[in-house]
Amino acid sequence: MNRLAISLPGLDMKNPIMPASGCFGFGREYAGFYDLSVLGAAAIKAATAEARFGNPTPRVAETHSGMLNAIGLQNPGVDKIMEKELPFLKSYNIPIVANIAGSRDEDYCEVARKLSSHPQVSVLELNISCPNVKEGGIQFGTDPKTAAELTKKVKSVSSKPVYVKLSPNVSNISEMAKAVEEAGADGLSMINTLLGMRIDLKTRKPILANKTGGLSGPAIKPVAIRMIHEVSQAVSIPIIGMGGVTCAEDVIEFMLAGASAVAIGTANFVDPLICPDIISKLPELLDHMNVNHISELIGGSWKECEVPSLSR
Amino acid sequence: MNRLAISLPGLDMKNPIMPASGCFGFGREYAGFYDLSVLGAAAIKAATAEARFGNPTPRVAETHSGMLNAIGLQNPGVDKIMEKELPFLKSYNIPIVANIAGSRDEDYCEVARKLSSHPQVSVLELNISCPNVKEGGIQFGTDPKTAAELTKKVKSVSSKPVYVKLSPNVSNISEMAKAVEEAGADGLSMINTLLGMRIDLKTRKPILANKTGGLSGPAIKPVAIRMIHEVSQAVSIPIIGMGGVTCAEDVIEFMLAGASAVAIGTANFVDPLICPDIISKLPELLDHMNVNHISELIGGSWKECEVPSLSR
Amino acid sequence: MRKEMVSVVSQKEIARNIFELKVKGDVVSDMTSPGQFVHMRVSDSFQPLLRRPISICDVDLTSQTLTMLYRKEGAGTSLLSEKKDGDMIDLLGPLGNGFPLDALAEGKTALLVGGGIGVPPLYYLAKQLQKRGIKVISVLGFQSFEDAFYKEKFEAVGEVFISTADGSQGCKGFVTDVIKSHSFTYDLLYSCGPSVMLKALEQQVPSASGYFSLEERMGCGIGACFACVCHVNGGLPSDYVKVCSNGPVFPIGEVVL
Amino acid sequence: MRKEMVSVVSQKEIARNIFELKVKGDVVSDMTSPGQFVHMRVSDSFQPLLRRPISICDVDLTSQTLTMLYRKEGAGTSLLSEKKDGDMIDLLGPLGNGFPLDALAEGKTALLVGGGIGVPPLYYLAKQLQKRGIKVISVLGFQSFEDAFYKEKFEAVGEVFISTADGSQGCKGFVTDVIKSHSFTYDLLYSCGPSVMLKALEQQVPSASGYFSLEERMGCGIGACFACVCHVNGGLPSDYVKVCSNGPVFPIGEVVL
Ligand SMILES: Cc1cc2nc3c(=O)[nH]c(=O)nc-3n(C[C@H](O)[C@H](O)[C@H](O)COP(=O)(O)OP(=O)(O)OC[C@H]3O[C@@H](n4cnc5c(N)ncnc54)[C@H](O)[C@@H]3O)c2cc1C
Ligand SMILES: Cc1cc2nc3c(=O)[nH]c(=O)nc-3n(C[C@H](O)[C@H](O)[C@H](O)COP(=O)(O)OP(=O)(O)OC[C@H]3O[C@@H](n4cnc5c(N)ncnc54)[C@H](O)[C@@H]3O)c2cc1C
Ligand SMILES: Cc1cc2nc3c(=O)[nH]c(=O)nc-3n(C[C@H](O)[C@H](O)[C@H](O)COP(=O)(O)O)c2cc1C
Ligand SMILES: Cc1cc2nc3c(=O)[nH]c(=O)nc-3n(C[C@H](O)[C@H](O)[C@H](O)COP(=O)(O)O)c2cc1C
Ligand code: FES
Ligand code: FES
Repeated sequence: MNRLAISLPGLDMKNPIMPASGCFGFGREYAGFYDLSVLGAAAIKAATAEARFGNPTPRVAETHSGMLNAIGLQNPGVDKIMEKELPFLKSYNIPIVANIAGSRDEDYCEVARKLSSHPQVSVLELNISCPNVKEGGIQFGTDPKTAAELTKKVKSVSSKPVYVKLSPNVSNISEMAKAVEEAGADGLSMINTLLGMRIDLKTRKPILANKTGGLSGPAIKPVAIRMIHEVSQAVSIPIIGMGGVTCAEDVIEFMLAGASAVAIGTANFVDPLICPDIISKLPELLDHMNVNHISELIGGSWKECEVPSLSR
Repeated sequence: MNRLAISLPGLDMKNPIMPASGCFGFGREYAGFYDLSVLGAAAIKAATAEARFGNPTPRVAETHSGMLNAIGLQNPGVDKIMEKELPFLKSYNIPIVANIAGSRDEDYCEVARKLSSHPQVSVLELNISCPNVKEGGIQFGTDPKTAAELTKKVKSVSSKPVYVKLSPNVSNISEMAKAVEEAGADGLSMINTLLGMRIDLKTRKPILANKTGGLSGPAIKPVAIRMIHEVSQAVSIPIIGMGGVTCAEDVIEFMLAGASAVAIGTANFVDPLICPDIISKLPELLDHMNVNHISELIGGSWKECEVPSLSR
Repeated sequence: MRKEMVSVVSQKEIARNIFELKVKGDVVSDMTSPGQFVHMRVSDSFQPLLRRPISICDVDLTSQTLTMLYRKEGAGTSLLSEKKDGDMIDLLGPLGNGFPLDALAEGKTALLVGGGIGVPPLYYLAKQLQKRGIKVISVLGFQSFEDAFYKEKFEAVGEVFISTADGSQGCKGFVTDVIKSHSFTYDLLYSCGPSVMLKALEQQVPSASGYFSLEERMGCGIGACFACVCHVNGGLPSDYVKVCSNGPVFPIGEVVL
Repeated sequence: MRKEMVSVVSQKEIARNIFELKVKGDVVSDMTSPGQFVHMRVSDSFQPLLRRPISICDVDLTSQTLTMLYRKEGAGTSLLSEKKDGDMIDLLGPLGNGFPLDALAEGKTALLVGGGIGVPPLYYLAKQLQKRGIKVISVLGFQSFEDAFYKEKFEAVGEVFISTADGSQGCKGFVTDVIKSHSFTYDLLYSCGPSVMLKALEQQVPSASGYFSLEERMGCGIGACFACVCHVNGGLPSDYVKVCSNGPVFPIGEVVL
């Protein structure tokens, strides 16, 4: 028995760990550091209908225990991704989460149709939450109705399961989650980055050329945990959790909160070997926690003993 | 000329620095460390109509560059605060920001009426954003209409200027800000804490007895900066900025973002002398930046040169 | 109560994950009350952000040296354990109210009951009581032989009984088992340890009067943040005490454990 | 390209806020191409979170020792400056593509132009070019006498011209002033420095062919995050190169500065 195996709609994973979209490129760079076939899955960089350069530089800035990025969905466009990037990942034989973005419904649908038909793509991840693109994305991510409509449209053109990636920059995350669940989403990815900014004292201007950027890294972990804790009790589709994971203990914390799998973003930049390191540490941690199979931990913070936990 | 003096509705401050509500008690403890009269102002702990014990313990947990708290508005009630706590602060002769909280309109109004009539209270700070109290507060903080109505009611019973303290846990912070501005708010305080959670791997339950708590400290600074940057351009009432300030440079960053004064919360726990330390470092920093008066910095990140900053 | 940079004089591991840390500084001259604690920054960065509360275990007023014992557990105490001779530590203290020393007259007997990392503050207490001519009996509970410490030190100031959960040293079981099996005669009980232990004492030695030292997660450590409150026995639901500034030492029975 | 814990051999301040750091490790054996860089964690905590890119300044392959020069500026380089002999540093490298060494035949002349903290990578380059029988002329620009470093080292491998903004050493002004006032004859230009300097070179020495080494704020340092892209001259608006993995060295004129 593989104690780490997790099976989700469209994703048969030998462990719950995947690199997060945008933090892994299309895998080439990390393939120089380790054998990618150890991964549970891999989420590739957002694809848009056309090639995008993204935002001007500087695109990253550091914050306390976190970083801001405003890459702006740079990518070579969906066609080139299918031709040039996906084939590279083939030999590793891991489920691929294809992240899709756009500024209009039609763009999303075009990309969804194309990518879902690619044999290597296991599921789509609908990015309705990129905070760094002016024309679009973010309003899909903050209005439940718009998000639900988009989800429906994408579902109707996709031959693969669709996970919707939620933005944390909302008043009511459960409402968003329920709306896309009702619209047919097969799963959720959460959280994307928090909107943030840093100002340079010398220039007196925002450090990022785009002014605002997405905050990621350990700083946002408590926000992610509370949102997953809440949403996992509000919906019945599985959640791929992410936001500040840097170690095996964090993975367990996300699963106890209610995540069924865990994506690792920013930490890849800090340590390119973080994914395989975490994967190798999980069994020992399960032993230590007296857990037989990692799936037993999913939602463990609220599933049983709801009342005793309140009483302390 | 006092280069640090800032004058806001109801607040004549010799410098822009004040301890944030809930992080300074009613001043007694810090008075043991320094002469409180050096402060620009002081925000005291939230007052409610009746005495409150607050949430069960544990009430605090640490996160990367931040902390979670779920105190739950513990306080002796507005009457005791006026009788027993405010007189202590009298001799320091500093403007007092009286934070008020409640679960119903009537409670807020009662507290507002009482506190605003107290001679030592300079302004009220309407806390519509405490994430740690189930029955109330938070819905006021996420719905513009409810917030505006409450602001109107409190304004109508208050004889002192009213600052509304905004929650960052919203999709559209400018909408909230504009709603309370129209309702008559004299100023804004932002940001309150982000909702967060940590789960203990041993117990498998949330560390905080209240489960969720408010995230504060350096981790949230970029979120605060971007919200103040946005809101200060959307409204014309002044902003008391806060969220993760730990040094004089941070104060400048908040003012460049658009804050007119700056409150320091969590950092008081890390260093009880942080407020006087920062105050004493500001003049040197102004020299270094070639700034004559600190007020010149307010909104400096967007006020001039909007176009050049875009072009990089 | 002040904030001062103190310098590390020595640090060594004296039992499994138990470190003895000695620091030196003017502020130590204020540390005359056993049961008080200090609040220390363990890093210059904000990771971890909050200070760590550690009890005063022993003080040498002449050399202005403070001894602390702590268990290396999480991130904060791990960083603390890396401090080397000469390193400076940002210390706030002494904080809170210690054990009242004049509660007992000369010739009386004090029963000191410590559990695990609750033992350290009792050592300074034991020394002070003995100096005042009070007889000290110490009952110290540990998980196992490897976790036990300061037995000899306590023996120098009075009779000592050890219990270990696994029986590898002293009596097998808990401190309450030791107390039940010996019928100690004493005038006041002073105890510090995990709250399960204090609760057990309260139940199984109901007649005891004396003092408990409590622990609670802290924010400020000085009474400003209301993180560390406890309900008061027989008080209103809104009544409270703060462990950091009203405690950590309370008369037995005063607070709800 | 690998990740390795290297050990600090020595660290000293050689000019105002300029530190020379030597580290040792197996990975140094891979560092044969001047112009490449390494990406280092400066702290065990997440403060700061990201690695810091620093150029390879010199390499001793025999002793597997890497020399880096850096300017202490912000939080990261301040922490780096506190590293002591024997401390271990998590290093990723060598990264990127260095200056092509075989672009010049023996007997040819290379003009090396460095500004401030752009000077370090040129030193390893100068040594390698000289070893291949190429004549090296170095023009090094600094703010002031106090900021200048490695003049003697460069003099050991060729002719050196210094400029300082305040005239306190060498020619008063910028490197472009030195180049304009001397009419150097050279075959290729190699330069590293702030982008204002590179832009000035591009404009004021328009005929020059050669290589520029660029800087850009980085996330991953290995090509995965798209933080460090530049537009390509004459390319489509969506065309780009990554400074970290396609550069940091590019043929003059290839990328939009
Ligand atoms: C008044 C007082 C005196 C103490 N004296 C001692 C002593 O002499 N020796 C000793 O080893 N320990 C003592 N403790 C407990 C000690 O403070 C904690 O073990 C320590 O803070 C854990 O820090 P960490 O970073 O290793 O653990 P982490 O689990 O990483 O700490 C996370 C957070 O929880 C808090 N925390 C964790 N455990 C406790 C606890 N048991 N009590 C209070 N806060 C906790 C920490 O302060 C920190 O804010 C005392 C606690 C208090 C309140
Ligand atoms: C390929 C390359 C080679 C470099 N080689 C050297 C060298 O040999 N010696 C040297 O002193 N410096 C070099 N730098 C610049 C050096 O990386 C920065 O000075 C350093 O990262 C600043 O870190 P800090 O924490 O001190 O400053 P902070 O301002 O606190 O840094 C904040 C963030 O900005 C980034 N950053 C700040 N300045 C720069 C910059 N100029 N370029 C890129 N990122 C920056 C940091 O990496 C960090 O992410 C090089 C940069 C690059 C891209
Ligand atoms: C540089 C960078 C680029 C990102 N690009 C994308 C993207 O293209 N699509 C997407 O859905 N999320 C993107 N994200 C968000 C991450 O996938 C992830 O949701 C977020 O960073 C939180 O996880 P972390 O804290 O582990 O990084 C990006 C994040 C970073 C830091
Ligand atoms: C322990 C604690 C208690 C707080 N209590 C209150 C409160 O009673 N009323 C309020 O408006 N804000 C309260 N806050 C929020 C702070 O005033 C401040 O808005 C927030 O912590 C962000 O600032 P900081 O990062 O500097 O702490 C509290 C914060 C903390 C950490
Ligand atoms: S720890 Fe802040 S009041 Fe006790
Ligand atoms: S720094 Fe990540 S792609 Fe260059």
